[in-house]
Amino acid sequence: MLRNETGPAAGSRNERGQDLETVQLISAAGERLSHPEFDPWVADVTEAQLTGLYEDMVVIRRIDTEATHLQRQGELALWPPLLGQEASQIGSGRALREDDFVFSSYRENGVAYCRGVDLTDIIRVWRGNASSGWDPFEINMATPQVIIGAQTLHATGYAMGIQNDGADSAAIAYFGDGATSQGDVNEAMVFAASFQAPVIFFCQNNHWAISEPVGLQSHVPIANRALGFGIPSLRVDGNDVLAVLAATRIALERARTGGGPTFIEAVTYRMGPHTTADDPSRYRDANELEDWAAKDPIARVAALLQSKGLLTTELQDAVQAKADAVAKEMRAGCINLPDPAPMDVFANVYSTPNSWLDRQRENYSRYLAGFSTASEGGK
Amino acid sequence: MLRNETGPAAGSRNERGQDLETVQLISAAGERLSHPEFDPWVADVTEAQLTGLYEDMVVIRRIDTEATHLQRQGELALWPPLLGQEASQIGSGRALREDDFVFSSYRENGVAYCRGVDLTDIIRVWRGNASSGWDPFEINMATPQVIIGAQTLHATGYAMGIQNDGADSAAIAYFGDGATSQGDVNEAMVFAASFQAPVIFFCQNNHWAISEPVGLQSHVPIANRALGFGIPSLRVDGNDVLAVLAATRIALERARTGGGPTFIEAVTYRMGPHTTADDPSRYRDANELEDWAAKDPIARVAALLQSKGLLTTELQDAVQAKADAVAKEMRAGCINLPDPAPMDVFANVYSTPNSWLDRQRENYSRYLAGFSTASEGGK
Amino acid sequence: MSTMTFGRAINAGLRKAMEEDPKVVLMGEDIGKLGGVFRITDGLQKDFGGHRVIDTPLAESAILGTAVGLAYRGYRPVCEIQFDGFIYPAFDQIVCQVAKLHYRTQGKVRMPITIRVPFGGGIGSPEHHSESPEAYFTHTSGLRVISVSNPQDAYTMIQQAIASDDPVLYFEPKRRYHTKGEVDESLDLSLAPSMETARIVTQGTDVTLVTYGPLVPTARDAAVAASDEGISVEVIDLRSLAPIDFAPIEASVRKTGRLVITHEAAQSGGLGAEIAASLTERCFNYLESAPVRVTGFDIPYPPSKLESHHLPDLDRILDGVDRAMGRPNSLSGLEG
Amino acid sequence: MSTMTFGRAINAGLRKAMEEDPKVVLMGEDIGKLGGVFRITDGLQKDFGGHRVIDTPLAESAILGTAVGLAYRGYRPVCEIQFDGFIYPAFDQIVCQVAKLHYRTQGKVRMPITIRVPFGGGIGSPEHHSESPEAYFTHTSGLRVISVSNPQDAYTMIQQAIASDDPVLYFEPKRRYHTKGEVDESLDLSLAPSMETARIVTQGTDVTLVTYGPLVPTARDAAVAASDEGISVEVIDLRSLAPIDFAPIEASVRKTGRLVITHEAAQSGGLGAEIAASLTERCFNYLESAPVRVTGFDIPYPPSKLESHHLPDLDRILDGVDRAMGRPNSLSGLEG
Ligand SMILES: Cc1ncc(C[n+]2csc(CCOP(=O)(O)OP(=O)(O)O)c2C)c(N)n1
Ligand SMILES: Cc1ncc(C[n+]2csc(CCOP(=O)(O)OP(=O)(O)O)c2C)c(N)n1
Ligand SMILES: [Mg+2]
Ligand SMILES: [Mg+2]
Repeated sequence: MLRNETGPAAGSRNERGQDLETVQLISAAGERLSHPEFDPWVADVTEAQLTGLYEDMVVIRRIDTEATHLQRQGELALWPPLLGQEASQIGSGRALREDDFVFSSYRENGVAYCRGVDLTDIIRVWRGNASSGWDPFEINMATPQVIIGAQTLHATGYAMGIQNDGADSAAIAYFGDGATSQGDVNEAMVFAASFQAPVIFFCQNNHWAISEPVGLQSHVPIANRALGFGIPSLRVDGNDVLAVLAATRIALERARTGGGPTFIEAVTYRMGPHTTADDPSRYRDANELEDWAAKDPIARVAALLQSKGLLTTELQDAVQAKADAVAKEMRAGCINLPDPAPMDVFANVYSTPNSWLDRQRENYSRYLAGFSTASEGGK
Repeated sequence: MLRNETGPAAGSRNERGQDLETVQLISAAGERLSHPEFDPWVADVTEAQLTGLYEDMVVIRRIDTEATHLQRQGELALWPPLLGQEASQIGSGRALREDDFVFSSYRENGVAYCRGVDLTDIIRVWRGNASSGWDPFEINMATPQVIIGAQTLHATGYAMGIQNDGADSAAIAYFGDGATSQGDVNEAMVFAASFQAPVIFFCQNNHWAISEPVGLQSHVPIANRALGFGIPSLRVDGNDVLAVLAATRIALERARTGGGPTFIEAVTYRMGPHTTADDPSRYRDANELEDWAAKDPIARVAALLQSKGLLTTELQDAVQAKADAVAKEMRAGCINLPDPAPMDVFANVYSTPNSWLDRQRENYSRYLAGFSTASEGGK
Repeated sequence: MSTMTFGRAINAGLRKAMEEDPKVVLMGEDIGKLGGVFRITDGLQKDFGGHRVIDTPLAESAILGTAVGLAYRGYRPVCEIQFDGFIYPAFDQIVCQVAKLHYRTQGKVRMPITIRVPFGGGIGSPEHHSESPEAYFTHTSGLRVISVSNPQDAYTMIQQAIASDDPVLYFEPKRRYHTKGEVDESLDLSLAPSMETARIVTQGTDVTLVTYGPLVPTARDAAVAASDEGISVEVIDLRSLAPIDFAPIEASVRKTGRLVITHEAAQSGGLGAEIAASLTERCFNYLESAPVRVTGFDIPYPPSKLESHHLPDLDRILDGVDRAMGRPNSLSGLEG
Repeated sequence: MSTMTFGRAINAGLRKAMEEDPKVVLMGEDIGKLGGVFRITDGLQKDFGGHRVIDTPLAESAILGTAVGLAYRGYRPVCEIQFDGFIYPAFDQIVCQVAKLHYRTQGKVRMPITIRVPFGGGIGSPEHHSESPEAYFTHTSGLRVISVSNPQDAYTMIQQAIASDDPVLYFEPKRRYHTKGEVDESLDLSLAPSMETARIVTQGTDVTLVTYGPLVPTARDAAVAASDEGISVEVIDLRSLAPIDFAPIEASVRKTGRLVITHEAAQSGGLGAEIAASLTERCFNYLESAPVRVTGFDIPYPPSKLESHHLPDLDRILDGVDRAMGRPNSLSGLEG
């Protein structure tokens, strides 16, 4: 009774989140669905480009599988698989312009691929060679963020900088469903809305934060969250590469034309473990996996291509060859990666000399040198 | 064009916040307005009770004025006035039951009054005698929180405890418009929604956070914020004591009956400075003050009482006498407050002995003793 | 007596505390079905229910902030921080609320909150997963800070921490979770040594070696190695990091005249500085050489292939012992 | 040369930095029209516009987090934290991002962020408005920490901090904002002493007295008072708290053989411990007595009517000097 009585005042429509449609342009079976608002944003996608998106997804899945193997073989310490999230990462990653800037979490290796990252750079961190793999300014993508949600503020600040510079590029923050509970992510929305910064909040709702189901973080659709901050929100099928592409383009266009921030919830699913160290059988139902397997992001594009007569054997072979080549390159890069030198431990803490650290560096260098000189072995 | 195109998907209705009505039961001119959803919640308010609310508001304004005087006279170091927010504080404070628990900021001295706080206890902090004034368990109200927003989490945790205990009381968190930008406040809503905790988020939007207008924190109504967390929200005229009373009762009833959290935005105005140390003339327009003076929360109840023939000279005299007595009691309590003893500086850091602190205490005690014994004055 | 791993001992201690006091609740990320990423809370949600073993949304400030509210309500929350490097979002609630509420309310409100923090390095993890943030908390008045180094202490001290009416940071050396040891589960808590006392691990006469948590076994090994070289090292496990039980260290240093302190945290401003300064204050006339610190460097925690160059190990500790002894074969440069 | 208050000197330094580099932006709560609660940014928004003097929403983590993003974009953000006690919500961004990004990215990303923190007590304020949190930051690798004690340093060092490619915590002793002093605004920054150097305030031969920020004038007064008693005190203003410029302190202690350190922050784990430990390491054979710490107590900052009992003052510093001198008239108990 109470709920009804206070219904309208309490904005019950949003409370239940019924407003926000989950936009789909390709059904799970691979049919191209029409959507009057989203269609125009992908009307220019040629058959070659669609094939390209397919290839991208196959390649990053292959990268992911290869990295998982490398981890099992002891070549990587850890790996956070993106299996199942290929459409979210390729659809959004391919929408970006070179001068846009990406701030991601640890799971967006597919986005890094779109940015043109060197394949060896992807695994440096996970092999334990470095705290990060690439030069952010070379591919306009910050290195992976481990502190959940922290990068959303970085993206917002970067976007404030774009605005100050009068540029028409955008910043995009990638984060998970779990991250939406962090203060930082919410503060980022406050700042983005207040300054109307050209930033996109791209949330991959993969239904899990390690062992916690998304329902623990929010019992209303995550896309609703942004509305309360005055940020327009889009909810798309995150396993539908076209829908994701369209949504990201909508958001980018808004950002480039002074329209401020946009929130995108890409509804997808983490098909693998949280990381290779995780054992999902402890907390999730095998049925759930099966349901989502039927919504596979790659299979549906394959079906769509098939229906258009584009999924030829040549294409499949070519895509497979590309994926294998990429995987091979990454594996070689990984295995041949030289170990860092001991004294690297002191490098780059500061950009100018620091007396405390210099002293420690000198002492440790003398200490290490002692081992080689004291060859008869004092200890 | 962009905005239109993505309109429905972006939930434009909420983006603009048009859904949320600002409920009023007493107009600025003192007419009793009818409101089908809110009226039942104040139908039981007798004339005597209405008069009581009027008295309460006069008394806390008097307390506020007296404290401001005490500050000017050097008896208090600082005072955060509540001038203009009497209806928000009395309307909500009087809705509470004894076993509900309040977590407030520094400005809710009117709520403390409702809880039956000892008047001297109100000013202990502001005189510099203590870090807080009262025993929270005696009046079921935590002592004022200075860290903006932190108390919203405490209220949520307390409410989780109520829930675990199977009790039917509620926790209520008071905070300002500025506080809504803090991560803590947003995380509190995440937890409250997730656990459906019996907590009320009571936001006094007094339009300013020191020198910052509310528009800097949010360009949509603050009440919208909660909807995105799946928390029902009410927006009321915060200068209307009946509307605030009704909203708080609605929220309390929901909390007591397992309905979870509610957010209330009480739209009011900080008529005074942020604190006695602040100079609002540096940042705000005198016209704004004038506009709000016309919406005074006490004047409108006086007008309503007048229209009902209740605002007799006897009543006015009695109320004034009560207010004066209260002010006098507080002033006396303040001025007669003994200074804390030097060694109190060490008291209550821990609840059991701590060797580090014990040593410092002993040393300092010996040091102080030295001054009296070394009377010929080594130094 | 039973043999169990370090991790299992904490689990058993938590279980005991929950059985004995219905007001004890556990809170944290993934502590329910999963049993935590280290399985420390394994099985507890199943046995005590979701209202006592609370899987929280992903927000550390909220975990601590709601724990404060639960403490107001009479509960004794035990919060798990998933990894050391994730405690900082909760820093404000810990430093401004948990630590200060008892003082603020003049003793009216107690904060019997235990904060469990798996800490330290050596497990080959990426950034933020191997930190030693204890000095931030030992410098925060109002908190108690302890660290455990063996299964028996892990078992008893988690219970003592929970029983404490003051807030306690409980630092678990994560790289020792799989170490096995004897645990007497029948031990009467009130008879067990207080969590505030230090413990002499190995007796010695030449050098006092002070440490805690993950480096206690390393220090013990170093003492054995040193004895081969004829140096007798007295190893002390601090157990309590704030306050530190200085009396036994003082007694030891008065005997040995030499002090070495080792910890994983960065040297500058680390706990070693406090120990060196305090012992110098207390035993200046007994010291034969300056206290020596063997610590992590002043760097962010390095990538795992370099962590062995950051973490003090047996050799670096022995080098420190040499320095304290003023031995000419010391490999590193003498300070000053 | 012009005479100006401490606060005005910071304002002038900020203005100069903004004039010289269009990438310098100020961010914080109430720093625009109001000019900050201490008026340090007075007039700057009017002159440079809202895009360079940014009034931010009320969220410290976001202030620092967006500053990180701005730094990525090539800006040099100067963030004002309104009061010392409000820095903790930003702790995670400072410790995990600002401090570590240069290391994390192997030098690719610089974080030329300045964090201005009005700090310390003595102004009669309620809780959270008088804290001395510097030791949390001096223990954080990747940060530089400085504190200023006079208008000239305030003016030059804020510019040096902003010019630094590393992140700098700039601690302003708020109770000295109204102190006046001579400021040479024409001083060439590159000729001014580096912000990393300590400064000898008063020369002396018997005791070395080290301090920084708000207690520098107090220490100077103590040196004068001590000289009346025939004790010659050398006062050193650290200026840089991380890294500390140990060379001049070392030289001084080798001369005096005695060291007193004073700061407002709590003793245990405070910066004094690091100074005592480091100087003992560097000058053990020159020390005539243990380094003495005269500090705030291990308590939350007390209510203002008690703050004079918490803050070191001239008498307590003199008492510390007496202790270092081993003088029998010392009022407090000798340690150890
Ligand atoms: C501040 C912080 N707290 C906890 C963690 C540990 N942690 C790593 S990933 C993760 C779950 C994140 O879930 P989500 O945001 O949904 O992203 P996903 O892993 O699903 O991509 C947690 C809790 C962390 N990295 N940072
Ligand atoms: C974490 C934190 N940051 C900054 C401050 C300084 N401060 C005190 S009150 C205030 C404004 C609060 O505004 P609002 O939440 O609207 O409450 P109001 O004062 O209007 O009642 C600020 C910025 C603080 N107390 N805590
Ligand atoms: Mg997820
Ligand atoms: Mg306000």
